[in-house]
Amino acid sequence: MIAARLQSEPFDSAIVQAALLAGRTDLGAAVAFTGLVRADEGLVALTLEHYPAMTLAQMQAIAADAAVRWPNTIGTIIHRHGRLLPGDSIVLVVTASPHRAHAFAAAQFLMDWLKTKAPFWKREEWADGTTRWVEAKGIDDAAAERW
Amino acid sequence: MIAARLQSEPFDSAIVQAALLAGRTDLGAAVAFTGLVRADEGLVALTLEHYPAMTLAQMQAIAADAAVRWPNTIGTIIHRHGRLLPGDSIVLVVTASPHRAHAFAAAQFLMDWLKTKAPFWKREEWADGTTRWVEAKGIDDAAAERW
Amino acid sequence: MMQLLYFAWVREMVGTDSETITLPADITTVAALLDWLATRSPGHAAALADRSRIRIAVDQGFATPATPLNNPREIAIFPPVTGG
Amino acid sequence: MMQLLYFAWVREMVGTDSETITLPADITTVAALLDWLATRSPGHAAALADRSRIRIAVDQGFATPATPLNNPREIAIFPPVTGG
Repeated sequence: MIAARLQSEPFDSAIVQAALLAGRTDLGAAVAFTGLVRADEGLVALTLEHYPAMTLAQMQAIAADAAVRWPNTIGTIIHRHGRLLPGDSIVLVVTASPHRAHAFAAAQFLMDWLKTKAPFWKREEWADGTTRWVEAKGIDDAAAERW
Repeated sequence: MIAARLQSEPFDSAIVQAALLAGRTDLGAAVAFTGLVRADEGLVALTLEHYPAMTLAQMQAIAADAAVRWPNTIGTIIHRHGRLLPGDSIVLVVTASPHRAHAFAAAQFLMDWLKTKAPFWKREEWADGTTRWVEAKGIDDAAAERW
Repeated sequence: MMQLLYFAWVREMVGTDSETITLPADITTVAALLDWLATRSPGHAAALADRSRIRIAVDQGFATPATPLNNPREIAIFPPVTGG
Repeated sequence: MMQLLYFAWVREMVGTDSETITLPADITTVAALLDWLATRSPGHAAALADRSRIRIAVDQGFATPATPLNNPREIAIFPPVTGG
């Protein structure tokens, strides 16, 4: 089971990981990936727009796909929306598995698919008052293609 | 810079990750890998023996190697020794990088090398009173060979 | 009657986040819908000018230009996603 | 005079975690050292019987059977590592 959550509030990765591992005795490996707002020179804020009716459903579909590919792996994915500041956390992917290779692979798969399949759009606000929509990166498509 | 620590005490991955990220503004991705004692049926405890004069030096050499391979990546690795119980954490590898591919790669590299190059030996204690030294796995050697 | 939704810079260029339309009977694919929408206003035309930068969801599932339209209730038009 | 260190089941089979020895002058490689050590006791012989399961560090750096011995201060003998 890989659960998905969509929220504007911050998350605490330690609490999420502890909740995921609680009561399980067969897990030898946990991977927690955190995506952060990089404080690129002059960046004031990042706003994540999303598609309310579709985004969580898409996250759940990606999670279900990962759970089929790695049946022994459990996880939680959390994606924030709204206005975030440099250094803030954007996304959390926690996976846990009997063996580390599966925990790493599932976490990378989930991140690659969140980057290319979850309907979020990032708008940057700069110190000079301009705003800019972040362009999708070919490298993210390439990363998602490998699965 | 990737720091290495060897200790018998538990660690708090959230505190380690927060310390790693503190004061840095160029990091978009953090990966925290935790290795845990799996509660295999009948396992009472796991004791990690190490080679005091060599183990920390070897961990530092592995960390320095990773820092050369991924120059933008920072990290902290912590390996415990002594007697641990099912569910206890054994090892922590936290990496952070401007981009997620490097953070994931460095964390996997560090784990593969800790598994095959750091002088630790695990002895299992079972409920029937027997003890058994864990055998090295060919799959770990294969994982380390890919780098 | 169906709902059109716009996100990110598509929303900004079209000038609204949603509109309710009646789909003409001869619009039977996503590609035909985009061609028709591009005639509705200069904003629509500008937003849809470069189709390589446009992504579509029909009833909340990703679609392609060739996707047929069978009484959709909701079509969303947006740039390539940039979450994560 | 040099120090030999044993770890894990090598330590248990040899029956001690360390011993101080004087290296015979004709022992000039790791492989020769292992052959010579195996003659010291039944425990040594048993521990070193399957060389494929033995790993060596000379002065705290990993070594191979072919590694030459140039006045080492410390040689450790142990099974393949199982940390992480």
